Amino acid sequence: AAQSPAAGDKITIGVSLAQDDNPFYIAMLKGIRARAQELGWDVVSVSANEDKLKQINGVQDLVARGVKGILISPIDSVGVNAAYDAAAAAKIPIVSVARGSASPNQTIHVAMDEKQIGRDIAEWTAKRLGGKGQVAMLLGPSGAPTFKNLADGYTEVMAKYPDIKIVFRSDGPLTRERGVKQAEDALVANPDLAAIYTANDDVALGATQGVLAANRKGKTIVTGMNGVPPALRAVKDDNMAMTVELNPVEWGRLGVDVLATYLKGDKVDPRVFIKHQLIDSSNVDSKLPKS
Amino acid sequence: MPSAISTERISKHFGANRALDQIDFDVAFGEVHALVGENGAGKSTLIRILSGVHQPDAGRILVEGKEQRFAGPHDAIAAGIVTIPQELRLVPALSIAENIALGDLPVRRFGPMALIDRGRLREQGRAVLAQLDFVPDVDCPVSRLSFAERQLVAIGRALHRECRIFILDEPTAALEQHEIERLFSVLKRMRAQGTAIIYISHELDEVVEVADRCTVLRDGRVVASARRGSFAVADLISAMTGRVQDPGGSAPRALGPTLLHMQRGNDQPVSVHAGEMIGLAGLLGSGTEAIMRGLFGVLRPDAGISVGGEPRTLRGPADAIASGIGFSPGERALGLVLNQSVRDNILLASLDQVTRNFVVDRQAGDRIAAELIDLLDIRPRRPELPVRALSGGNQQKVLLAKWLARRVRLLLLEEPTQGIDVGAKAQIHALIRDFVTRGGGALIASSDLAELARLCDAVLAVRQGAITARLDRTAGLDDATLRTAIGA
Amino acid sequence: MKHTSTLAAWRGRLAGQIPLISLIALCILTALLTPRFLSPLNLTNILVQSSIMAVIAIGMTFVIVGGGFDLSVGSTAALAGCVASMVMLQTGITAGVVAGIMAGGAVGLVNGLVIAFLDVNPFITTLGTMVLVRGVVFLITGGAPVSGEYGLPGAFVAFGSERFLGIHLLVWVPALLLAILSFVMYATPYGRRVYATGGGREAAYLSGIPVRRVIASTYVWCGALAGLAGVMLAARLQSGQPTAGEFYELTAIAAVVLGGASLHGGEGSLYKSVIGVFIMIVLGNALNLLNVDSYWQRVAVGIVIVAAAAAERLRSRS
Amino acid sequence: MKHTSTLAAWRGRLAGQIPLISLIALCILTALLTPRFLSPLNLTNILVQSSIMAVIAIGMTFVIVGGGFDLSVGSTAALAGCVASMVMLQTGITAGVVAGIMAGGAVGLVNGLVIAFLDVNPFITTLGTMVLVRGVVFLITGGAPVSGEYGLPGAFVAFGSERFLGIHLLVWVPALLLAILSFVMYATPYGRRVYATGGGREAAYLSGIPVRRVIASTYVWCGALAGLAGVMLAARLQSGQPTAGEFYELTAIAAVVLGGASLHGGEGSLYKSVIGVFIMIVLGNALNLLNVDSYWQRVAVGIVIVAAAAAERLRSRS
Ligand SMILES: Nc1ncnc2c1ncn2[C@@H]1O[C@H](COP(=O)(O)OP(=O)(O)OP(=O)(O)O)[C@@H](O)[C@H]1O
Ligand SMILES: Nc1ncnc2c1ncn2[C@@H]1O[C@H](COP(=O)(O)OP(=O)(O)OP(=O)(O)O)[C@@H](O)[C@H]1O
Ligand SMILES: [Mg+2]
Ligand SMILES: [Mg+2]
Repeated sequence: AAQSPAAGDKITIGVSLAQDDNPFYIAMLKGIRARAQELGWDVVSVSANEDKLKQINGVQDLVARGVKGILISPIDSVGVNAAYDAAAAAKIPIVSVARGSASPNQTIHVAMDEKQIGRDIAEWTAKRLGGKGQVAMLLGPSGAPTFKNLADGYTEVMAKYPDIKIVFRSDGPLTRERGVKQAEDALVANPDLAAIYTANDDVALGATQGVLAANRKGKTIVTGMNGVPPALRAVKDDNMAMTVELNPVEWGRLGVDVLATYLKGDKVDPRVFIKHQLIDSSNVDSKLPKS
Repeated sequence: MPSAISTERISKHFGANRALDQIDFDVAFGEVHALVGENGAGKSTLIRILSGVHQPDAGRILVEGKEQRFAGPHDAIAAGIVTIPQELRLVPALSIAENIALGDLPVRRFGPMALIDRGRLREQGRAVLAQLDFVPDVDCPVSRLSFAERQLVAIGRALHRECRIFILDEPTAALEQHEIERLFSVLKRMRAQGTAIIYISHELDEVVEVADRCTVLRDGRVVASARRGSFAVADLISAMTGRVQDPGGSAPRALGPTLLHMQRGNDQPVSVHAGEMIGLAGLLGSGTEAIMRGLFGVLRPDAGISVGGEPRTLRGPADAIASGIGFSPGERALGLVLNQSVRDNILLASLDQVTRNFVVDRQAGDRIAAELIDLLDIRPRRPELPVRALSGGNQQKVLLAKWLARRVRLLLLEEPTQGIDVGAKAQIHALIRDFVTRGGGALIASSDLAELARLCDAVLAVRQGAITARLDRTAGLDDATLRTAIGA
Repeated sequence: MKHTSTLAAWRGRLAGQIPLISLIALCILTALLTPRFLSPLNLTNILVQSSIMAVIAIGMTFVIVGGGFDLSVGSTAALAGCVASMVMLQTGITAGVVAGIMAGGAVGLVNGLVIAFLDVNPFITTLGTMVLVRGVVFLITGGAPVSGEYGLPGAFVAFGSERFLGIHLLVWVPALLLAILSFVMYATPYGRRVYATGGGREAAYLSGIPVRRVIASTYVWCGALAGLAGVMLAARLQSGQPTAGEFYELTAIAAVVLGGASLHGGEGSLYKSVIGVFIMIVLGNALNLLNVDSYWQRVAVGIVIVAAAAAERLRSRS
Repeated sequence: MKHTSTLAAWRGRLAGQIPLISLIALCILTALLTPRFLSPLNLTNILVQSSIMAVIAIGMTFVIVGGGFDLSVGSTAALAGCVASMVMLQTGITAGVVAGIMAGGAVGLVNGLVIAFLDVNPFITTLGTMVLVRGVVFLITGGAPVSGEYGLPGAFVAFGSERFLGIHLLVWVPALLLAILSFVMYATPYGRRVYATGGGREAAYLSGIPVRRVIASTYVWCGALAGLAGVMLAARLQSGQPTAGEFYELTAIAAVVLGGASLHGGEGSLYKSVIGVFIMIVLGNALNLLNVDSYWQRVAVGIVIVAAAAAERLRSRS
């Protein structure tokens, strides 16, 4: 059961994100901190850097520190169950943000519908290609469920188009550098590539450079995901065809609000979804920062 | 009765270099068979084959008449052969006792489990070293021992193993007379017990004293073999070198200005003039090493040093070298970059001298290297060969060549003729004399007192870290006086 | 005379314990800054957090004392965890655990044979197997975590959280290993051969020690223990994780070196390597408790690693 | 007699070129399997993809020949890229490039001083700076890529894609460095001192070589070149990327060792290290062109690394 905080007693919440060097999570943490400050809460954040054991250790440290609630984006849906167990043992609510967990001790999951996003990207791409062409997929890190779900949604839809062929798949870290190299090689192996799917905007931005270098601008389209500012600009400049805006800042704020509601003792659904939006040349202007 | 071990037409090549050519060699139980020859004659190579380190290209090894193939040292050890290799091979981080028992640790058995018996380990170590009159703390790691002490440990390790065939490759190179005598008495006892012994040394007096038989190798071939009584030092030399030795006379030299002066506390001063050779004699652990290293700036000396009449603080070897001092350490591995070529090693200390416009002048370097290889008769005459492929004696010459290339005025030499054959030893003595005659000075630390007595103008005796006496040639100098002076 | 030598001996003994002293200093400092550090919960956390890395570091110590190097332990742990989970779901817990450890030992054997008998550089060999084994893990798992329809067997998962005599089972494993294997390293001829081979391969070889077999054996130890660590990790992660164990190799080597082992071989002890693991884990724990920003944490970890190593060097200087 | 010795000499010369032979074999095999490998576009890609790692490997060769080891090059490259980008956005391209290289050199100097003058183990020191520098990069960038409102200056970004005499500018950099620095290593007293120090530190010291300064200098080279590589990377990625350069250290060391350098120091050459880089890059490129599954790619990379290293060993055996 949730404890309602005594008035005047400053609440400290703990945060354990999957990475601390990824713009997506950096923005999310910003949102969390901003919302917490508005509520007069303190935030203690520990990092995991995609190391499951480190995430469990970090959550244990948060519990030892006596936080009142935990926001976590679990690296793996099963692998960090021990972190949820540790929180539950100390009767501390633990809310998953973005990535989710299969643990029975997960209090709430503030989620995105990953499969659906993958499907939406695929539908958009298929429409743009006119239902035929060769496609390369630059996936996320192997084993991470989010990127697996995205890719599964994508391939599920593409399977319905007999003239669309996925000719190249590679997994790896979400860096711009990898995007350049893999796109270059994919374009040598398949000079007629019509589209490159990427698991995230950083990879996408790299891939656009590979496309430019191979003189395929306009002939090979690149799709991204996350909607970070440089990607929006690339969409505006027509270097990238499309990205998905998730607004991680909002996500962080939502996570804090959900936790606040729970701590007040109000009822919250075990699964709360955040909206996503496809951004392409048609709507990018409204998203760009006004200058 | 068959020979303890014998070889039939053993040959061995290293690349295009023929180290051994159809060697027939044998030793009987209860016999000491000495093996002599110039540096690079192939002695160590033959030993390495007998101890399983190298495999011969052709020929057979027979142990007690039965053919044996050694895939590695363990096979040779299993056949009862124990070797003290020329290059000491100890494990520096392990204790003296563990090094002695290495490969054959005393254990207590508990069913299937074997545990080391530490008490027995220490006892064995102490007992075996006591035979050599060496009583260290056997728990001390070998890394803290001096080179000569390590040589005793290496001998101790070999003595520790029960063996029927015992091979010693230059075991006495860094040893004092006293330890050598102890070793000989051990060898004599082993011979009496029927052990077959192969003994390699460049000290032909030792050979004549201890050997029942002596075989001479030259250029990888057996050139002579004789029984006790039918060979003398001179015969051995002429068989080894193919020529008759001329005893190098020492021309009188004029003393020049003082090159080096050091005064520590109440000690005798160390002072070396141009044209002078000064010896430094002391027992094991008496501190000659520390004095040499202090003079070269490696250890901070606690005394005023002046070079060429001016006081100097030597903050490191670079300072010492800049003041015209060169140092060749007793342990060759410390003075040579083993995987670099002979040429690069010779030029190591004189890179700035052969540099023109920031670039090493290759031709000048090659010329200097070639000259020195000629002068010192370094063999094989291939400047591009890595130093590790040279025989021990030739490595020693490279060490000297390095400082001759640099044209230093003062040489600090530790054991300069360690492991060097008689011919080469005379050559090196002549080289040092020549160096000194041309206005250089030399300070020589050696465990070979006879060498010091023959060579030096004066010898400083070192006892327990202090220089206690100076013995001048004019007052008569021989190894007996020296021995008394250092307290042996 | 007597007096100074006792003093010197004491100084020497202290200098030999610099890793321990560093650890204690770190603990005292943290305890002063936050009282929560010494809470029973936190101390338990530290023990549990150290347990898996300690098992790996013990294996790594064998390799490093023997004069080698192993970068493949992280991948090997992942392989073992996944193999154990897969076998366990089919056949049972014991079979799974054994299969995991054996998979680790097999990787170690390959490393050992290539390094000892083909004389290939250990760095490059184990870098190769590190990449290769990770590929194999992804191939057999398809890149997805292994936990079956209904999770791994309950008794196995419980192993990741239950206690015996108040101490987590996960902590008993390295404790027992440390006791037994320290004995092996110190008191058996095999252990001394490992030291001799690492400290002077030539000398060991000339003494008839089968140096190649000894070297190969150290990699088998290391692989098998990395395998055991992988099984423990699977229990703790309640699944076989194909991506587990990244960067473990560097952490383990750092711990062993912090514990005073020489990367040239022949020096080091299991117990000190475990101290090295504690230094790394306590440091991370302290920075978390003190709510140090994760970027500053990296800076602090970097400085402490170098400082601890520098302190350890003072020993050989004094 | 004459005959056999020429033959032996030839064999020796061939054996010294095993890395090159491995590379050529790899290229021929790939070209047979897919004609696209030899297309001008692909060959250009390979050169460009190799260029940055080649610059790092050249610096790493200095350190390894000098008897050391540097794990911090990846973080250093990231630092330099971000510093260069930040300075460039404020002050101008030249200032940015200089600042990036100097940031790298500064990291190298710290490594060098700690390793050479405090005698701390290079592995642990550079592991420490690897973590520390990464922390600093995140601190100064806030973890976000640096590219300003309107991107990095066009002339700088162009450097990442333009050509001179048909060859990418990025490729000219390692080519020129290789020519100049090979000369430094072979023909200058400094270069010979690096080899001597790495091959026998004690002997070099006793020959008057200032070994500590020489060792420290190798790390400065390595840091500054990693910095230059980071700047090139920023041009190629059109931004300073705080996460760039992960695993560069292992790739660079692997390349240097594949090129035949000894991790014990005193052996190795810049040109062969670059061959080692090509082996690694061509391998990845070939597997991509052949559309090998990315899991199998790992297996193949692991096997080829070990095989190439084993082939290189044959030299010392024969
Ligand atoms: N590993 C090796 N590689 C190449 N050549 C070698 C090797 N070992 C020995 N040689 C060569 O073989 C020949 C015989 O060397 P060996 O060491 O047997 O001489 P030695 O008689 O023991 O000399 P010394 O009295 O100087 O010790 C020499 O020419 C030497 O250069
Ligand atoms: N220090 C060394 N000096 C010279 N050669 C060596 C040395 N170390 C190893 N070797 C080479 O290694 C080979 C055999 O090595 P080693 O004796 O270590 O094998 P082993 O472990 O005893 O194997 P086994 O007992 O199965 O034969 C020898 O032929 C030898 O050439
Ligand atoms: Mg010899
Ligand atoms: Mg063998």
